[in-house]
Amino acid sequence: MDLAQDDAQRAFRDELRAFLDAALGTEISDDFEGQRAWQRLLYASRWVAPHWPAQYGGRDASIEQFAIYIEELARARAPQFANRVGVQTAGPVLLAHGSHEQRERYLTRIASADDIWCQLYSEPGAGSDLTNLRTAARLEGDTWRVTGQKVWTSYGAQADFGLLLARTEVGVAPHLGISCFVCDLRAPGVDARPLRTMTGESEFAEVFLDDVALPPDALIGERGAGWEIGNTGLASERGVAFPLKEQAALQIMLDELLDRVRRDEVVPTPLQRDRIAQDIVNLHVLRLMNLKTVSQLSAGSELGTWASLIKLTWEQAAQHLGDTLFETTGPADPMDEDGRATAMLRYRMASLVGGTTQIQRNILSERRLGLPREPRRT
Amino acid sequence: MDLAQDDAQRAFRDELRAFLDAALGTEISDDFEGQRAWQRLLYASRWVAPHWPAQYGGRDASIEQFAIYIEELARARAPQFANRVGVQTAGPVLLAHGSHEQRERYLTRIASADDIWCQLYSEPGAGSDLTNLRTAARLEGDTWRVTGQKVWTSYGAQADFGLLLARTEVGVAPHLGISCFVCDLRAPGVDARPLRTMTGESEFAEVFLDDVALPPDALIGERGAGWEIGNTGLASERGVAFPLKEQAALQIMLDELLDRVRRDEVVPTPLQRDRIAQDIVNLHVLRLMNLKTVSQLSAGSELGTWASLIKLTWEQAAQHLGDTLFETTGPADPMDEDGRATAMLRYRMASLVGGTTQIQRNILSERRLGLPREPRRT
Amino acid sequence: MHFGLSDDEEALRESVADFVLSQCPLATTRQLLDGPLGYDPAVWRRAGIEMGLTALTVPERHGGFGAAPVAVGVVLRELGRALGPLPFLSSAVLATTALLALADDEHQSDLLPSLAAGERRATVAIVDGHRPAAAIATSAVIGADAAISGTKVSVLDAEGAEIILVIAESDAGPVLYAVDPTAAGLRVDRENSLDLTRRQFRVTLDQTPGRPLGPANARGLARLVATASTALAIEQVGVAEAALDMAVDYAKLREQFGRPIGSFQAVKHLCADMLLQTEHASVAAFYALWVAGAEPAQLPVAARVAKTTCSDTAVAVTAANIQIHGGIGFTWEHNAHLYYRRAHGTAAMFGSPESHRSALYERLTSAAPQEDAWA
Amino acid sequence: MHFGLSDDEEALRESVADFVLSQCPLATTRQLLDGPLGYDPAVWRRAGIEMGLTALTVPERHGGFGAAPVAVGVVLRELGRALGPLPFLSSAVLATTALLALADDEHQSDLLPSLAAGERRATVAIVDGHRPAAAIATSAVIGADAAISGTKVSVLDAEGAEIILVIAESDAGPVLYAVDPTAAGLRVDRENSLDLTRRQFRVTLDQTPGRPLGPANARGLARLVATASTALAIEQVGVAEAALDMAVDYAKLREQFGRPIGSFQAVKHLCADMLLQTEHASVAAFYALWVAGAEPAQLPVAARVAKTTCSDTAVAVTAANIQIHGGIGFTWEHNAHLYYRRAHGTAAMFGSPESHRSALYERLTSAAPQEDAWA
Repeated sequence: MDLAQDDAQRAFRDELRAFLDAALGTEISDDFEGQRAWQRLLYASRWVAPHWPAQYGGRDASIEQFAIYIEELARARAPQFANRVGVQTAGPVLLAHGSHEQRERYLTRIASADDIWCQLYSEPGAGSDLTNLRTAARLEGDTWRVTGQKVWTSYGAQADFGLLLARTEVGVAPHLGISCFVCDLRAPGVDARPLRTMTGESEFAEVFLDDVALPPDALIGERGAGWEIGNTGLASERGVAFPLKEQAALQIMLDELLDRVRRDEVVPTPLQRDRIAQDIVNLHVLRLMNLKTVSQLSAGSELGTWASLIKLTWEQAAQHLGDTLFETTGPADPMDEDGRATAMLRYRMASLVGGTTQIQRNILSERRLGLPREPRRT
Repeated sequence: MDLAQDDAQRAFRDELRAFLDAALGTEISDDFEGQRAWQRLLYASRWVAPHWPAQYGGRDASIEQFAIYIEELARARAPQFANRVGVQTAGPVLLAHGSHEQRERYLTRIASADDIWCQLYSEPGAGSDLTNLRTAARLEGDTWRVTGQKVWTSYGAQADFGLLLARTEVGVAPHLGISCFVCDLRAPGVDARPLRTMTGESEFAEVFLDDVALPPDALIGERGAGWEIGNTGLASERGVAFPLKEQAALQIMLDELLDRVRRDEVVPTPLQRDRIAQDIVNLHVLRLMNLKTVSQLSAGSELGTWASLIKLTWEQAAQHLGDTLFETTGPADPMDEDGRATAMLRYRMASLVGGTTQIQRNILSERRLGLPREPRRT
Repeated sequence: MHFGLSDDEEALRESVADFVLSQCPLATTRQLLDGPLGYDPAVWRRAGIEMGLTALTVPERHGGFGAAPVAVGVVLRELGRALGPLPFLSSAVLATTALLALADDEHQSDLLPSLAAGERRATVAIVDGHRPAAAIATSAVIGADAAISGTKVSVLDAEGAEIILVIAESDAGPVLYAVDPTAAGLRVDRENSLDLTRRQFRVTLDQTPGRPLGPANARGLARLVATASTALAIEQVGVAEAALDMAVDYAKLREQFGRPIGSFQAVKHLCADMLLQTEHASVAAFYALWVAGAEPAQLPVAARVAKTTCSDTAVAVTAANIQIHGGIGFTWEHNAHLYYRRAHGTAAMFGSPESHRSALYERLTSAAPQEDAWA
Repeated sequence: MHFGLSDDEEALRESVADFVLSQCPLATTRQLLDGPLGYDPAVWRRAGIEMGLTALTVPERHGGFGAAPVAVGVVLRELGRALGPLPFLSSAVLATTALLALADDEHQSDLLPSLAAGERRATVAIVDGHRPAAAIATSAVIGADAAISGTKVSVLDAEGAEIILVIAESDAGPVLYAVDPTAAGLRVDRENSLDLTRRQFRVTLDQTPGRPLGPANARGLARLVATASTALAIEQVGVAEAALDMAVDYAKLREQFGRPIGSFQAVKHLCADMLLQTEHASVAAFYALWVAGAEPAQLPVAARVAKTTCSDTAVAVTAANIQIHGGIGFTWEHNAHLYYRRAHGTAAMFGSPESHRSALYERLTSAAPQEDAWA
């Protein structure tokens, strides 16, 4: 056990803090253009993707430094930047599997927010079971023609490009028939419609692809290897960046609640006090779980099924805190209700996104504990 | 909705209360012989099995009256009587499926505690899955020869007879190959050994059957119908008598705790106060669920899957209260610890006996909600 | 002894269910979400004329049907099941009970017949906008036409109501007043509430005239809040039943990994738990309704048990319904969130589960038998 | 940065695990349940001589190894995993920490070397037998040889201990005393405790002479209780890990309905939850151990988080283990209940989960930064 920070980590943190102090001094609007402006500001100081190679605007940062980066941005309450899907999902895929031409063409423009990317994976019929993808890409001459429907696409309405999974092969095992593409979202046949969630917000889109034509060099890596390629960035985004960011975001929400208690603006009941204490415990544990993630990656291990433990830790902590926030301020404060209720409603989704609770428990029991798979259907 | 009691019910209750007041005035020892003496006292006034026909010592009582009977005995803190398995399980089986000779030979002696009965159903390899029974009865001439091992047998050490399920047929569906017998526990080859549970008590026995010879008239009902026959009494015992008795027993435990709180002998923490309130709610709900059981039987309905709802209601209430009792008096009262801890330990079993939690949820989801069965093994 | 609906009660249930299904289906309710009232006054009129819902709770001597609490519960359960946006709870249950429990006879005779006939609609303003929630901060200068000042929150269906019944503190203790919504100094503002299918309002009074109807004594208030708790409890039963039905239906249809998700134990057992909780809610609520009519001495405990059980059930079951639906259940267009919102909205009204449990604990551990102090 | 055992720590773990497996397997421990001490003093001597366990926690200046808290935790975890009945917690951890935190230098120099060498064994008597648990009701007349009177409960391994360290209230405030078990007026009675594999005793003192070792000030007591909480937490990790392993192994073997029960989602998901809870317990306990050595300012929060997390985990996981085993898990002969009993026993020691959460809440919502008041 050794959790001490070294000098390189401290220096990295100090430099970032100084940058953020200065950069966040001026007002940044909360809309998409504000997010793009913020990303350009970060990019100018190589703070968009510190874990990327320097040649594409990064700093070749270590995983410990990357964790510090995520934590500090969240703590400073920095806005989202516009191309987070591009940086966090498309970037790693292109770095690992893209051709030299693809890397040169896309990566710097992803970092600079000149191109905005989205991810075209989920489908209405393929939620927990992504091997059930129906969107098909058919080769006609040297042009891929794509038809299908994607859902839960963040930045679907603003994106220039989408990282697309589509079925290209038949007569093979379901997960072997999938390929990964760059999909130009300005191409004819693409229709992105806002998808309103139960909170009332439209943070996602549905993307309809109707005979969309993609050039031969839209294919990333080998035909039929899309399942593995598409998951490249996903594991890191879901297992590392997202939970680190959420850890800080939840901590800010909890600290605000504790502040309100301290100021007697919230007077919790005995049961609510114990709930709040459990939130303190939950976030402490989430932080430690994230620390262990970084430690494992730093030692060169793959995350593997550890990511499922992280996912469940996060969803429990998030839903518990969302409910606490709703309960502790209660209906006697109706004018304030919307904000609190939104966190509670939004975190209903925590047990659904990124693999449901049930899927994570399956993964853990089968792949980590070695319990038998369920019998196949007869 | 009409939950009012009628005059017949009130009269029945009054007569029983008067009897119990008088009968419980004298000390009754807590051992087996005390239980037998108590049963003889009850029998003398036809209070052992009021729901049985008058010819076998009963009163032809209605189901509402039977519910009152169970409730009043428990409320009066009457001891167990020695042959409760005989009355509650063997009796109904013999009444419904026994030959005239079997009924005449056994029923009155069951009621009078002249014969003590036990139940020989569960096996080490057949817990949740009773169709997996291995104990076999082989016909040699006109003698059945039985070999196998039974567990979780209440009164196994004291019993004269056992209601036995054994496999008699091969080459049929597992549950069709079982027959039901009267097994003379004094016969050669029967060996009952006490089974100590985790509470430290030996309330059960393991019964080993080594080539035990049973006469032809030991068979109850048809060969191969044992599965259905054996369950005759079980449904009523598990769904009605047991939960009614437990409702009263748990209420007594809760009332004692509330008394101790009132006397400041127990000073619960805020969280414990809420736990106790939840116990109050749970027992209230258990009482209402039992009331609905009686209402359904009174209207001539079968209990069916309702019994699974009753089982889960009871086990949750019992485990919650057991834990409350342990927690509220805590380790600062070490001399008192054993009693409280025993209730907590004992009710660990609530989610295992009479069909585990998991089995009950299967029954409810498949038979009551109509959800699909799991795919069979390939 | 019969724990369940009688033939008459079942007939009532069916006719209410048919009415709600045809007159206020959820698709229509969604269209009304942005409308002026959130419900269709014409449907409410028909509910009065065709179904007699406006007269159901009013005693026969005041021109109503004087239905037993169980029958009223049958209606509330169907409205909960369909999230039917009718002001039945606010006017026929809460306002009517407030008048019966707190108003003097002459005022009952004056007001109740018009409510029964559906000529007027009323609501009650009880909860004050400042903590502690239990205290009445709204004050009144006493007199034939009192001047009332204060802020009431969580007032149901206040927009468009013809009578607002306000409980305010006067020199002589708390009093129930009838206030005209057009009276001077009165403002009605819609709250930004979680529950979308039942509107709540903030009612601000500034020297507003009101007619005193009677003293809001502890016994009458207890009756009002016990009735309200029981009414909300049975409505929550309908909410939970609907969510359970939705979840089970979807689990049978939706396939993942080549089989219906309802064939996986994780989903099956979740549904079984939802069923168990819903049954507990049902017996608790129906028992409270029955004792409200037959054994009122049991009501204080039964109502609190019902409200805490049904609130916990409704919240848990509607949340599980979203979980079983997966992504689609998280969309605005799906009805799952409307039930979840309603469940949370009703759980917080007339006492949280914790507050009811706390009161049960106090009642059952106090040395002397006590009047139940309803928060 | 490394969140996990170092090579040295892993080597220690393996050697302790081997020692425990060979020297105090559960079959042997069961035979000792009815014995005079509940453990085998010869094994404890070997643990001192061969493994250095008696010297592990004692600083080098007093003849020990001065091991870091993480290394001590590694030992406790293995003892928890095997329910190894050695007085390591009571003597090497609790008594040693009490001396280091509360005793004056001269007394440390006098007592610690003999503990390190395994020549003597000590235990601590902290909790008074009367409520409120936080107050020290045991009193002492001050002086070179004080006369101590009172009742201490939940004293670990008191039978056969050569030194009993007693905290008693004197005119000058609370003081730590060394009491000889053979001293006048002292009685040691075994408690009928839930945990069968670690004995607890009631120690009654009546004008019993004791040697004052130093003032039991708030800071020193806080250090003692934080260390105790952390020690129990990591032991609970071992308990939970063992129960998880038992459950998973059984689920793979046991067949019902023609397949291993571990192929049913109900069992699989329960095991997954047990795993999740156990991982949470593990990170919380190891973090508390690390900060105890490296960043003591973080210990008050980290120790409370660890104790509440590990207690909740140990109780839940050992209960689930019984459930997965079904009937066999409910028998006396099966080891499942020994783990469940240990889990409950340790959850109640040095503060319940609720009391730790309550203290965390107070600490993090108080206006001014405060000294942590350990209950």
